[in-house]
Amino acid sequence: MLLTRGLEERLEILLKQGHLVGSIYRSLGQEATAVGSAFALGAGDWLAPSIRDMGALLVRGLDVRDVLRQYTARGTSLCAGKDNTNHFTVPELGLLGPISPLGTQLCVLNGVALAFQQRRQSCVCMTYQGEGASRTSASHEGFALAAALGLPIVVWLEHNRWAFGTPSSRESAVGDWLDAAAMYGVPAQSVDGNDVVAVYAAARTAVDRARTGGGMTILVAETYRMLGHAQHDAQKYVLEAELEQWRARDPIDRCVAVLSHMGASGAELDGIRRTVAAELDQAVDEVLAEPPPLADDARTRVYASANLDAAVPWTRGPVPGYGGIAPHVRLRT
Amino acid sequence: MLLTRGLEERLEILLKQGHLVGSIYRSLGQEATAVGSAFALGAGDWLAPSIRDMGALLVRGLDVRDVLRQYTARGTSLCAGKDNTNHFTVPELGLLGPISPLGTQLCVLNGVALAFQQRRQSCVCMTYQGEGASRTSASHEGFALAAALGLPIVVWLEHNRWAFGTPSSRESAVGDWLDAAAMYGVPAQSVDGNDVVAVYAAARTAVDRARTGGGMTILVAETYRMLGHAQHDAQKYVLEAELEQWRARDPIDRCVAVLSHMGASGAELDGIRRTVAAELDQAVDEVLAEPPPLADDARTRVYASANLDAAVPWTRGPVPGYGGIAPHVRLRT
Amino acid sequence: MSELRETTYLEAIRDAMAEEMRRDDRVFILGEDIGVYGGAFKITEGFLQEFGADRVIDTPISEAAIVGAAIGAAHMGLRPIAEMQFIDFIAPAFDMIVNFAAKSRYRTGIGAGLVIRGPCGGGSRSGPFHSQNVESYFVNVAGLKMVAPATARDAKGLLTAAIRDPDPVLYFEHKYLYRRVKEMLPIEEEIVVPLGVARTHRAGSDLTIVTYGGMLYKTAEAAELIAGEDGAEVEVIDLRSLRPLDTDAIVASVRKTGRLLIVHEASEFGGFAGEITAQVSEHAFEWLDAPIRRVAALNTPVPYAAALEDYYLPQVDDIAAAARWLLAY
Amino acid sequence: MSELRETTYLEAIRDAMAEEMRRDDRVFILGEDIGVYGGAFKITEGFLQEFGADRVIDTPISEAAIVGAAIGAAHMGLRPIAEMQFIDFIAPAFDMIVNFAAKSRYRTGIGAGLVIRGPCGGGSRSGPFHSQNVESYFVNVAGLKMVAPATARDAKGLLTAAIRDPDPVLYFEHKYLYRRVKEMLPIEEEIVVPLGVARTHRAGSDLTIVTYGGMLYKTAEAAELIAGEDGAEVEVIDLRSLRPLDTDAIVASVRKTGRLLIVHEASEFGGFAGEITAQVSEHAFEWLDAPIRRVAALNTPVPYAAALEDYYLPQVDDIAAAARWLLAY
Ligand SMILES: Cc1ncc(C[n+]2csc(CCOP(=O)(O)OP(=O)(O)O)c2C)c(N)n1
Ligand SMILES: Cc1ncc(C[n+]2csc(CCOP(=O)(O)OP(=O)(O)O)c2C)c(N)n1
Ligand SMILES: [Mg+2]
Ligand SMILES: [Mg+2]
Repeated sequence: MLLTRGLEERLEILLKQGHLVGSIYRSLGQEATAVGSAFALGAGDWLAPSIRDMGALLVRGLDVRDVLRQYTARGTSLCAGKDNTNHFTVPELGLLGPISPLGTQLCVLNGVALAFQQRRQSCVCMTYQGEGASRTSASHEGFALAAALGLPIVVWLEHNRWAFGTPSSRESAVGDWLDAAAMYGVPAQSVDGNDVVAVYAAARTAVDRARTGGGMTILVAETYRMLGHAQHDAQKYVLEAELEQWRARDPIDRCVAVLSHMGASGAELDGIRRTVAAELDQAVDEVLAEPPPLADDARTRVYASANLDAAVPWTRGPVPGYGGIAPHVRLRT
Repeated sequence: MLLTRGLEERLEILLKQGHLVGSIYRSLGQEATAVGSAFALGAGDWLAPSIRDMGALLVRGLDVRDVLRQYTARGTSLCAGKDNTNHFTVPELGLLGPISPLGTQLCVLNGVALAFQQRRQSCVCMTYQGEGASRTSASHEGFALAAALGLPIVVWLEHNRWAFGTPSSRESAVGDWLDAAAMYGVPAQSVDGNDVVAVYAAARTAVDRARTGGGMTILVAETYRMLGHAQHDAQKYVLEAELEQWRARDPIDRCVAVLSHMGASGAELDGIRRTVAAELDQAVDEVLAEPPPLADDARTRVYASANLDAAVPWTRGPVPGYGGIAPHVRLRT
Repeated sequence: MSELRETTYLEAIRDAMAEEMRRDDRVFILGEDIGVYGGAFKITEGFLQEFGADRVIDTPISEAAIVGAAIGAAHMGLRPIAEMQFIDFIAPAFDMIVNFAAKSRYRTGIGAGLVIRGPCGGGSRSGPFHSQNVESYFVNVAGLKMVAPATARDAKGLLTAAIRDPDPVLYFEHKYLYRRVKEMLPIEEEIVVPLGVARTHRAGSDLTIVTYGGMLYKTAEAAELIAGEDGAEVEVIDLRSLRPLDTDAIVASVRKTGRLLIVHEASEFGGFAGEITAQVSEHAFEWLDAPIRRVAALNTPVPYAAALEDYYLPQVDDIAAAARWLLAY
Repeated sequence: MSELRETTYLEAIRDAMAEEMRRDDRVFILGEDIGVYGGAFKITEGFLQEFGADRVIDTPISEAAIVGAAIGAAHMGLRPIAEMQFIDFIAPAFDMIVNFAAKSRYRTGIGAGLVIRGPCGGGSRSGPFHSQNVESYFVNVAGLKMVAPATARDAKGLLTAAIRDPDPVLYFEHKYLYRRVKEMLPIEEEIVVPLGVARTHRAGSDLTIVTYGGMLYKTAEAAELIAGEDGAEVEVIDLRSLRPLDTDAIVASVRKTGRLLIVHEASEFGGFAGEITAQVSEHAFEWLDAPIRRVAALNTPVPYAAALEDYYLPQVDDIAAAARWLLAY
């Protein structure tokens, strides 16, 4: 969680310094859900984090440098500078990234789970979705199909009270998000999303169920989005009192309290903080030294075959003319 | 219900005689749901029947001749021969037809309800959806939006055990379809869909709730599709025993039993049957005498302005040439 | 040479799938009513029995979820075939196709080798929602491939190639041809028609007609008519693949004949003919002896009534009139 | 004459909506985060306060439901404006648009007079899902209208016309222009730009360039460059409406100049240039002194990194090179 928070803070700084454009969707206050749950997965399992689950990516082993590379659009990034934000698809780590249209990711993760099912592999998939996203068409179809086919999948509904600039209570009539699960006929459970241990425990139970053929579980994380939707959103619409209330439930502070209670010393904890900071400092330096992609790479990797790479625009060749075929060969004959 | 059943039987005959092509989606066994519920609406209310709710159309006052005209593609049909099956949109009768992609109709009916809400009219909308259709993306978004905005709308989920050629239990993990409502945070109720009086009562309660600002209600009709999906489906995949069981619950027989119990004589009931048959005979004769549409009408009514009607194909003019502009005016100069 | 059997266009589709499923256990099919029921057009009849419920998957009515699952399975190395009950119902899956499937390799390096297939096209009095040709929805979307077979051999060969292809392929099968088009095809012998290669259906030197899918037969009929009555020889090119497009074949033919007519069943405005016109304009302008013209459906939805649908659709007479106009130009 | 105020493209959009909402209480707007938050780009800032929650409706994240509700409300005589937070998110509403809205009048006689608007286009380093130009998805769909304003005046005038139009209009606003394009516009005076009428942005007799939306400015810059350096006069036509298309204006210009270049920001293959090429081929073939050529984006998704996106997008140099090639032809 410290790494997640630290990394996101660096990203903000990099944004202010002009090293990256676009948006950062912070997970401040929600780190426990992503981190605790990801720990419940094993090797071979797949995880599909939403944009606010940086912690899950890191737990699965994504290198912080790869995160930085993608945000700062390095040519060395996993996506070769072609995509942005938290869209990381890394088969070796069992990571399936989202695309921006909400809800679609669950549908695709179903296919991964289907492959496990078909191959009789006892692997499990886990994914996350905001309560806002749960209103989308794709989300619904994804839930319904996973339920119907009994796929080994665990879905977190991150009830963080907001969807972009609108309170989710304004965008739905749902009282208890746990009810959302009933529609699909699968087990569901509510969890304190700011308690990393509770999250892990619930995730573990659901993962075990999926692994042993029990199908999908829906888990509702009760949590709060402590910052605006993205950098450009100053969150002016949020009551300070509400934030104050949730600040008292900060997942890192709570985790520290638990650890202290279990005997961890202040020095040990400070040590961890320093290690994280050093790792991040080094990663930032390293990545910023790396080059941006080459313009011409914009043409590649649209299809499997390089023959189908996009052509160099005819206006950019040394002599304008269409791919070897000069239209004026028969000029005015 | 007699009219519904009789009309659908005529349609089947007309199909066999070659007077209509395409599909008829029979509502055999489900007539009570459509008919009983539609009686709960008043003037100014809107109804959006699915393809298996012929009865609701008739209760709202749709002329059987208009039904026949549309199926047999007369030029005199309400849609001028341009659409088929049970797609009837008739504002004067408060009818909004579906289009084929399932689930979409609810989204559009929401807009009608929104208009009522905005104008502070105490009118109500009612619609129907198969359990199969409830898995579609559009259906979900429609439910969620209606719930979020508290729209005055009543939605029937027709749980008829089938979706085309697949048992709905195979296509979903839902145990009790009543649970489906929980996801949206609105009241819901289960009803014996083959009992026309029970259907009416439930509809009436829900309609009254919507009319007085109580928002959406979801009603689950427990019923059974007694024929194949459409004419081309011989329903070979259905167990005869199951059909037998449901045949015993035929909504018309049950209604007749109730009426008899209340004192209706056999003669009275036969009289009704004869009236219905005569009406249908006459309607069929009348409609079959009507002409098909004129080919050229295929071009019209795409946009509000006739200026934007599709052009007559250039290959069909007396002298081929493009809309007055002869491309060869400057020919080989 | 292997034994031949009369095979309908529909059987060719079935055979392609069944044979690939036998050859490669990564191939599976998912869609609505394809298992227990055997498919709305009975294309997958018997599949559930032969291949089991793991590989013949009845899904909820949810086209987006079907395509989504196919993408995920493709990421895992499987070779999914997603059936749309009618190709019209590809619309709810539009987002999944253009944003997830098409962009996957570009964004992540991981491909989505899947096939989405379904019955398209008019002529069977099925009204506005069961008759559409949907290629233009996707024609501007890089990352997709699209094919539209017209013959039984191509139906089989293109589907086999599509299943094996590492990229997402939209496969448009014309339902009017399902049982009307037949051909003698070798039994149990693999047919592979490469994506992106057009076929010269009929050679000629006076006029090129480029077409695909359902319109091939009307075009061929018009070509014969003209050969018989006017003595002119029309070259008919059946594109088979829309993307990748065999521009070379089109350009070569136009450079030979100097005249081009494009025929397609979708509406004219914004239809696929536009791209072909642009390509030929760029590659063969100086060879053109007449304007490039097109024959396509009306700019309206597909109407239901027979008289209306017949008027809506391009007919043999339209193609012949256009061809004669061009020949006389 | 009424007082003038410097108005950005974004403000022009806001003004058009606010003024129409004041004039006509049937006009309302619905979409995600448009009320409490005031819109992702703050276009509807203050609307909730002025017009109330009945007419400024925050919806769930559900583009299909948004468009659906707009259709139903339009059936009831209201004039809905449906906002897509980014035009890319029109994809989940695709089915509602092409099958319900577009075909409604044809099938039932009842129109769906609604506007769907949202920010399109690239140049702002927003990656593959917040940069798209989506016109080609819809270009073959009869029943829809489509506009793509480039100037503040047109942004206002076309939106006003679209709101009043009895048919469904897709309104593509280019987000790169939001705050970069400004113009002196009369205060509180109605501006209506009729749908289907192109605008000659710059007159010329040597070459016609047809463009629209975000590409107008690069095109105009290239035209000035050529006027200065080569002494040739390029006529620049800003289409404004894609459907209905002002074919007459294009054809008249090409008949005058004999040369046509088409510039658009969407990918080249299957882009809107195809339809224009086909129209000109049909209407002005004999006037053409050179091939019709096009300058458009790469046939790939929109990449994120600056170097890649710049390479992907058509640039002034591309347009100038193409224009010079045509002028020299
Ligand atoms: C289909 C679609 N519509 C709109 C958006 C724009 N959008 C991005 S995030 C967001 C809010 C998401 O809220 P929620 O799902 O609750 O997630 P949270 O941000 O709270 O984690 C919106 C509307 C989108 N990405 N996809
Ligand atoms: C989006 C979409 N996909 C597929 C179809 C094809 N289809 C028509 S009816 C049907 C089954 C509907 O089942 P259900 O909703 O339960 O209604 P019922 O026929 O049982 O009344 C299917 C799959 C469709 N119309 N729309
Ligand atoms: Mg949220
Ligand atoms: Mg059903």
